[in-house]
Amino acid sequence: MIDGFLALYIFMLAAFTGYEIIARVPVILHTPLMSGSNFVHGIVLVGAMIALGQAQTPFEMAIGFVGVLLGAGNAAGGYVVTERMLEMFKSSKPQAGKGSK
Amino acid sequence: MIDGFLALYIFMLAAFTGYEIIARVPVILHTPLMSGSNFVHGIVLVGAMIALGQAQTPFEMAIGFVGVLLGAGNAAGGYVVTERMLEMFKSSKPQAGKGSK
Amino acid sequence: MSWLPILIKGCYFLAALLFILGLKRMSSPRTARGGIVWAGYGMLLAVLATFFLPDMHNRGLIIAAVLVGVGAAWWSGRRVAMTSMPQMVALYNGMGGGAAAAIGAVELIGYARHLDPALASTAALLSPVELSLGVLGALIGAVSFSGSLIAFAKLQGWLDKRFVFPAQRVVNMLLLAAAVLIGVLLVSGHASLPLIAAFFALALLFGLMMTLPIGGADMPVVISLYNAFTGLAVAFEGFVLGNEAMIIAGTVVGAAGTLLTQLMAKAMNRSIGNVLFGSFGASGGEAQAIAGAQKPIDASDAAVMMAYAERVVIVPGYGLAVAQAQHKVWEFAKLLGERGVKVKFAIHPVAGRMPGHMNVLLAEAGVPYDLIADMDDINPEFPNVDVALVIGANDVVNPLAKTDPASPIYGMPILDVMNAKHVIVIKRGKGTGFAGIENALFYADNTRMLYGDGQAAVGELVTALKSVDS
Amino acid sequence: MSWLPILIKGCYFLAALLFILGLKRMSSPRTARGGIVWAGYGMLLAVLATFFLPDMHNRGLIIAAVLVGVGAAWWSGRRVAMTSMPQMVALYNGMGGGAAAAIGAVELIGYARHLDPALASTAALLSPVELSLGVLGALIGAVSFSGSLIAFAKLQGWLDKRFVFPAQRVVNMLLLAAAVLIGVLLVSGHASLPLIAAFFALALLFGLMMTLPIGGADMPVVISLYNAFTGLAVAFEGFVLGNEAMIIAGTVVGAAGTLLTQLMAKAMNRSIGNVLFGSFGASGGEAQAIAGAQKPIDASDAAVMMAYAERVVIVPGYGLAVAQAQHKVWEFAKLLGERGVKVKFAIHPVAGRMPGHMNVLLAEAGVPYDLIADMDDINPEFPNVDVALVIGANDVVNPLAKTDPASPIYGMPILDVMNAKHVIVIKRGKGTGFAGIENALFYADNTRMLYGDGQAAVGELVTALKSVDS
Ligand SMILES: NC(=O)c1ccc[n+]([C@@H]2O[C@H](COP(=O)([O-])OP(=O)(O)OC[C@H]3O[C@@H](n4cnc5c(N)ncnc54)[C@H](OP(=O)(O)O)[C@@H]3O)[C@@H](O)[C@H]2O)c1
Ligand SMILES: NC(=O)c1ccc[n+]([C@@H]2O[C@H](COP(=O)([O-])OP(=O)(O)OC[C@H]3O[C@@H](n4cnc5c(N)ncnc54)[C@H](OP(=O)(O)O)[C@@H]3O)[C@@H](O)[C@H]2O)c1
Repeated sequence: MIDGFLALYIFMLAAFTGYEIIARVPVILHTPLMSGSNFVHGIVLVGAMIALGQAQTPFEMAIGFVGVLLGAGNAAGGYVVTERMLEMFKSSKPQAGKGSK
Repeated sequence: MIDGFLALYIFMLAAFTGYEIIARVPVILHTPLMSGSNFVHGIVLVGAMIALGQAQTPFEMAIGFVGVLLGAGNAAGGYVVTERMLEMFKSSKPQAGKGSK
Repeated sequence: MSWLPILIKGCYFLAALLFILGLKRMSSPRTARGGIVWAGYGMLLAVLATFFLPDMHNRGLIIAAVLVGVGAAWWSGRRVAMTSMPQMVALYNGMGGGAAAAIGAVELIGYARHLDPALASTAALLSPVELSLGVLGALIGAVSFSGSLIAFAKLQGWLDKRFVFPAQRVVNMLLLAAAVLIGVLLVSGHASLPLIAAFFALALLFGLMMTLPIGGADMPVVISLYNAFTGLAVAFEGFVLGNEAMIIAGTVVGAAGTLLTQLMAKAMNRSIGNVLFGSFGASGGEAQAIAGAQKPIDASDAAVMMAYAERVVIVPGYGLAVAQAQHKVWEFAKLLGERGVKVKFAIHPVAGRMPGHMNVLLAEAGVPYDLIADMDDINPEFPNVDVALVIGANDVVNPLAKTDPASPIYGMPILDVMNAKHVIVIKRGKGTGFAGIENALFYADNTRMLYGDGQAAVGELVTALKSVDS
Repeated sequence: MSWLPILIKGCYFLAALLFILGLKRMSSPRTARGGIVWAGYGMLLAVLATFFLPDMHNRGLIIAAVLVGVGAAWWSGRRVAMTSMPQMVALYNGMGGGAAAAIGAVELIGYARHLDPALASTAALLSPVELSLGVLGALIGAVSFSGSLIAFAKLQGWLDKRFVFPAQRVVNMLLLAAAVLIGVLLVSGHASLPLIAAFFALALLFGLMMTLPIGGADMPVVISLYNAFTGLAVAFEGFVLGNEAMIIAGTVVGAAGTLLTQLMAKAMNRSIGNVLFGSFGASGGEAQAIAGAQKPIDASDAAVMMAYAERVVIVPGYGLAVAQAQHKVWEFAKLLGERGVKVKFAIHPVAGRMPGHMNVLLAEAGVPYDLIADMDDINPEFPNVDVALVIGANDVVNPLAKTDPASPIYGMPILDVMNAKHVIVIKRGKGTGFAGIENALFYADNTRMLYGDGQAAVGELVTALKSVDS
């Protein structure tokens, strides 16, 4: 249980943090950034685990199960896709003289 | 009374916010920024007021009084000085044709 | 508090910190890779810690669900083609929204059960604030879920037609109003299974109906918006569960996604409202007539022109993605480089169908990112460029955006390709771009058209270039 | 919760929001003025709300103290000269640190009173975490208080000598260790009035001793550091009082101040540790001998040179501040502008004695900020500049920073004034700058020296320029 005002403060500060951090990302990284932030809300998996962990009736358990499944998909899929994209970004500096600069 | 972990979260997020916001300020504004952030911690005045408001012995009251005095000085002085500096920053755009560009 | 709960809370704190630091590292291509890895460790930590929470039942079910979910997503994410990234992001995002909705559903059902006096248990009821945020989060999550699935289907090409009928907006608004109304009932002590079911049905339906009329090419903006939605939903459900890591991660994504959506819409010179509800291209007004004819060129002439140029700038667009021509283009650029020609790539922020789309494709082909120039940096340089090679780009190089106030893209910033000394355009024929309008560049005196599929045409250029004496 | 506490909490929330938004607006000269006003409204709101807190006693005393404090600070802040800004900031910052220390003292004394079994009251005791943070905040606040006052005195010229004795660092460390030790005693249940008094005495003494050996010219870095300290102290005391607005505002300033301090130290090519403990300039090594002689010029020749130049760049330094020459310089620049000469100002990040010092002075004189160029922007342009007019700058234009590894300023980025076609330097004589070293620029072939006090010399230039035919 979190006091409402404290939650409001955390909410406000997190919003500023998110906004400021993203405002500096160059266009070149916008696609990986979108999928990276998509990965970050995969933390919903934790919430779904808690919900399933507290579920009592079979119906609740079924919904909780679907929730965990979806949450796990969000987290894992978001990670793989982002990592694959970012892996490809290379500078020409290390292999100097080879490129067409 | 604030739960320790919540305070830690607020602390972390506020630090990020402060860092990110200031990281974008151009050098031209560093002096007013220094005095502006100096003004912002003038919020200590509120704390000093609370402390004096709760003080019970004359000795505590005396220290609380000094605290409020100093806090009020921080807030008021920081504001005046910052405002005076920022007031002076002008663009040449509105008075075009007058300057030496 | 004993040490275990403190340790778990500490793990959540660390996870939140790693998420933020990870996103921060994504602000530069040099550190971005490390950023996602950091965030990944944070996720791992949070998930592991959750297993040790007290009062966790159904551990077996949880592990099974996690394994299946991770396995399926990992497998699909590993093998999808780079060109399909937008729809995969939509899919994973929808899953997150669905998970948030499921959390809300479990909480609501549990709440309804406790309301029933016959079954009343000792468990604490949710406070009104928690209940309201839980319902709101479930609503947003459900909309993001069904909406993202439609976006996925559209980008995958499964749903080509725009689904439009009269009074659509009114119907949609009524759907939303009904969902909100039931939500208010739920919060005000009337929670029951049928009502909860109706609530989710309406929310899902609204997400569906809301997304169906939007054109496939607008989907990236919509996905980015739903990404922000899911973030918000996660934050709200985090509040219900008292989990600060969820609140923070969700809110950070909510804010970041909102900003990204705005940046995308702005780069397309449209408002978010216009994307969601607008009828793009129906702005009326008479388009400027374009005088002249398109002048073709063949691959060998084009290759010679570039072989003896000093500076060549390559401008890729959506057609590059369609033709999967990125590898061929890089091969061609390297050949030019070996001849001493200075080659750069110029990328418009909304070239392709999602922001940074072209950057990802070129990176896949191995183009180093320091050969890639932003619009603002390259535009002043075009007058000194000998040949600008446009490959499958159209709207982002259309000078009408500057000159024709009646054009639907009027005011959109463009790459000033027309200022280059010579322009060569590769496209299949006279097809229009996303905006569906004519392009004055193709009729300019210094422009030559090299017709053909992107990959094939660049292949011809490569062959031709190899046979030019050096 | 009844409505009044909620309303008060809402006011605090709004205040924190306004502080952050205000600081954000300070990132551009166009919005900065509005930013401080927003933050000011936030402060007003928070202070007013505090009066309505339940359990507030001594309201009369509070009002009296606020009125006196605000009155005195307002009056002094209004009339201080722009050149004295650094020390005023130090003074106000010290007051904030003192206030934080006072809060800690009141809390500690109250806590000690409750420990006494004879007087034990029903009031809740502080938790160990609160107590520790309270003591830490008090320590930091007290150090910032006495340290800032010394900084003020040094900048005001009241304490010219550096106060150095053998084994100084050891003594200082012992002082700090003693203060921390007593702090630990206080926290572990041994709070008593004498111990509290000893704690504050030691903390204040440490701040004093720590700051005394630092040279006056290093003070801005130190002030910025103490600014961050005060922020931290405020955040910690806010935690003790359960006041989130204080926690947030304090932490934001703590982080911002730390970053600013780093930026300043970096621009001077030194580490923060070196500023605090280092012996600047004693780096040993033999300085490069400089060949040649300084070649003087008189005001009328200099005026003619600039009158017929195409581009003139004016480089102000600390001497401009000493001579208060900013108004005259702007008058001169406008006269040149009227003749068609393109005039710009180039400002080094650490010109003067605090970051942005020159910007504030030029702004005071009315120079529009878009005529002012950053180091990175102007450096590549110097080869195209006909005359660079250096006014009271020395270290920031010293080419030895690039060429002489033995120089104490080696590695500091400088303004590449020596690349201009002609250089005119205004200074009073052969005095050295802050770093106390020779300057190769003054002996360069294309440099001419115009000796004299900054204001007087520019005044002569103005007179001479008016008599040049246009
Ligand atoms: N990036 C984003 O975030 C985003 C999101 C949504 C919408 N948009 C919009 O998308 C547009 C992007 O502009 P753009 O210039 O990149 O693309 P475009 O305007 O959509 O033009 C693509 C061009 O490529 C050609 N083409 C298609 N397939 C090809 C192939 N296989 N080989 C060779 N050429 C091919 C087409 O002409 P032919 O048919 O004659 O070959 C077409 O003219 C902008 O209007 C933007 O607003 C962008
Ligand atoms: N900005 C900051 O944050 C900061 C903080 C701490 C230290 N510093 C240090 O301060 C230095 C700043 O460099 P700077 O080039 O601005 O100044 P500087 O190196 O201190 O040189 C100032 C020059 O101005 C001349 N001068 C003094 N009074 C004058 C007057 N009334 N009229 C005309 N000339 C006068 C002096 O020569 P004469 O005696 O011959 O006239 C002196 O050579 C750097 O070394 C920097 O690291 C900066």
